[in-house]
Amino acid sequence: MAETLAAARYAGYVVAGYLIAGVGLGAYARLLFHRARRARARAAAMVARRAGPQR
Amino acid sequence: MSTAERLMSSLTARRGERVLAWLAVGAVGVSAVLSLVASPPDAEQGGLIRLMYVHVPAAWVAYLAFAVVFVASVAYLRTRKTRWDRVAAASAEVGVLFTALTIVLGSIWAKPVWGTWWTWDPRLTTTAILLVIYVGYLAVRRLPDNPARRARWAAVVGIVGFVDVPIVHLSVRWWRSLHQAPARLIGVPDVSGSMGVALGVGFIAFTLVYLYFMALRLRVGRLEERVVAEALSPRIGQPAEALMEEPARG
Amino acid sequence: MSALGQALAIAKKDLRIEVRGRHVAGTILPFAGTLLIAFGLSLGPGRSLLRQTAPGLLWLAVLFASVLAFRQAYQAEGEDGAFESLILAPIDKASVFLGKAAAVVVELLALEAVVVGLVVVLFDLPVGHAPVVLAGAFVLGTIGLAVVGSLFGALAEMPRTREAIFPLLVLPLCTPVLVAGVKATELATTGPAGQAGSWLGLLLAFDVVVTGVGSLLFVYLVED
Amino acid sequence: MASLTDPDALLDEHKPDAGRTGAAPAVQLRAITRVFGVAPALVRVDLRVEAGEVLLLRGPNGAGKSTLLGVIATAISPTYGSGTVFGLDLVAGRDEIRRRSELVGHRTRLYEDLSATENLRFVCALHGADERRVDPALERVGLAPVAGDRVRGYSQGMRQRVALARAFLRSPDLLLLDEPYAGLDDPAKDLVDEEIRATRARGGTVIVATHDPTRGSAATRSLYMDGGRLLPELRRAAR
Repeated sequence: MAETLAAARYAGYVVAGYLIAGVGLGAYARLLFHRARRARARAAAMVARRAGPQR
Repeated sequence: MSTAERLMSSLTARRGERVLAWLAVGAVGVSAVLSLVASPPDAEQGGLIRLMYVHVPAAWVAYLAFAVVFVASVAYLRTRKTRWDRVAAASAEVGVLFTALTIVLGSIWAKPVWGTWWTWDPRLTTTAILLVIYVGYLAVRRLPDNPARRARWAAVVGIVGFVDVPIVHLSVRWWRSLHQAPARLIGVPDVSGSMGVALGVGFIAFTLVYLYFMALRLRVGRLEERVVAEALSPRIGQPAEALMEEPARG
Repeated sequence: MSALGQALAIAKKDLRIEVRGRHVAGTILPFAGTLLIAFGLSLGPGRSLLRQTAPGLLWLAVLFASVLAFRQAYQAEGEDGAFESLILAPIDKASVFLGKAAAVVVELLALEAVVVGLVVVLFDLPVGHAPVVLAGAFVLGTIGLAVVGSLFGALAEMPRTREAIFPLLVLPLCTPVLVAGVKATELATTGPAGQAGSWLGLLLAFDVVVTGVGSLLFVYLVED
Repeated sequence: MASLTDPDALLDEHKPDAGRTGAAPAVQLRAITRVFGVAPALVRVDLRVEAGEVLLLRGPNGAGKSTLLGVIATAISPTYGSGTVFGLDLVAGRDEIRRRSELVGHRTRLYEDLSATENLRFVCALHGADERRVDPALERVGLAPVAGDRVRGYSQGMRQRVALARAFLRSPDLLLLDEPYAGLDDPAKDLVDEEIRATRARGGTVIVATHDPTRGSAATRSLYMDGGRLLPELRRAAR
């Protein structure tokens, strides 16, 4: 009995660990995509604004 | 140096990035299955051992990332090519992420085994100090100084920080062992059989994730530099592309 | 003038400014004193606890004092832009690094002499036990703090917000000095002094590595 | 060199009248650009100054005069473009350039807690000059009586005199003066002109950035700067 009880409590830690790893890595990936999109949009905006003489 | 640069540019080309993405996802999937299901519980710790399959590879990637920062920093100071500065910046950021992850996983693992979140285990303590050092590195990178100077300062911190790590580790290990008998390192049993496979795949998976993040972050770095170049180009009459390339050997 | 000569000239200049302006004696030493008293108050009057933690508290006070000493040393450079003269002088920038570090070592050792006296009084630390080992720990430890501080001191000279980065960078890098310093001090005062050898060795290794790397890299930090 | 320098550099409009060949030009800048953040302080500046010239730089505040002098003095590194002083590359040869040039700017770069004499003795230690020349230098700028007092108590004018004494002490081949007359009384302004003449007499070169209309008579040539660009003498707006 004690064995399964301990195993159950341990499972909580394992799940927590994997969840944090997954969420952490996923959040960072999303952040990078967001930064990439924002930078591309700002660069495009500048080029558009200057579309006249330079190009 | 040029072969490294060729490798890097293939890695960060869009096609390379997508391939890396699939490889990373695939490897993580396999590693998850192996770690959670296909490997046996440890005699002593039971299921808790499964935390090792993420904690140890994360630590490996953290140290790998900071080794890359070190190499890229030295390369930048020698060649002044901004691409090396971008690699250092990307690897430091990814490194800090994995270092934080390593510490969190380490304390989650310590709580059930030792009853406290923090056991001042030499490796984990060194990793915590490493985290603070490279948070300092990222802070230096945000100094709104001129890019060439900021890159040089970051390179110096990247080099000194990395050189400092072995000494930090040594001092913490001695400091820790003088107190009590060196506690078994967070219950890492001798790994064999399918546990070894799970751990091995974990290493591969996390390294691929690191490479994928590097590819992404390098692209972000170039795009964000592009924004500055676009803002600058009308004012000094140079096309943005030219500004992105090599500024004078400042 | 050899690089060593230039480093000495810079160290002498810094020490003259310190004697003239008495920044360390006037502000940093009192700060260390209040810090120690605050430590004493926070850890309760229990003599045995205080004696046990005394080495740690002593080195924490020294660590913070070294941060302030470097901020002062480099701000004296920045006040009227004098740092630019050092950069525009045709000298090996490593001598600026070594010269400023040497000056702060002298200042800190003077401060430490007083602070140790204070700790003996406040926390009843038996310093007579192995004075040579104790002195060794402080000299080697102070050199370590000084070379790290001097290397990144150029940051402390930056205006306004960027100053806060200096302690964030310097303190983690100095962990080995804190750990080895405290351990060596502990052994030199209450424990078997013979065991302090390994800690002193670690301090020496730290000093050699950082001084070497610092001399090579300092130029990259100060050139525009 | 950086890919930005135009190989077919347009005919250098600022070249003085022909005939002055011989030694390498004191200063030769090619498409020097310097950016702070996204604000360009210098934009593709081309400049050639022959040895022995006294060049006057005029222009409004923020035109980039100080940045240009800073780049020539190797205190500021260019973001794009390249240049030489005494024929030495701005970056690679900076130690030798620094040995033979002196920048006197608005910030006098002195140690507040040291006296004028101590400051100049330290300059001698750095530059390997003879310390016996400190006292005559301070006498020359009229600071002998206060030479022992701390610089902290000096007025801006007195500090700039110490900076002039430092220039005299170092007797550089290239003297760069950034608003040297600002905040000075007439006798002190004469000292600046004297220093310019002395440098020129030695065959040295001087570049002076100033607003002071009454000064700069010793100049052999003058240029106008605005918005980080060096405007050719011809099209300079009538002042």
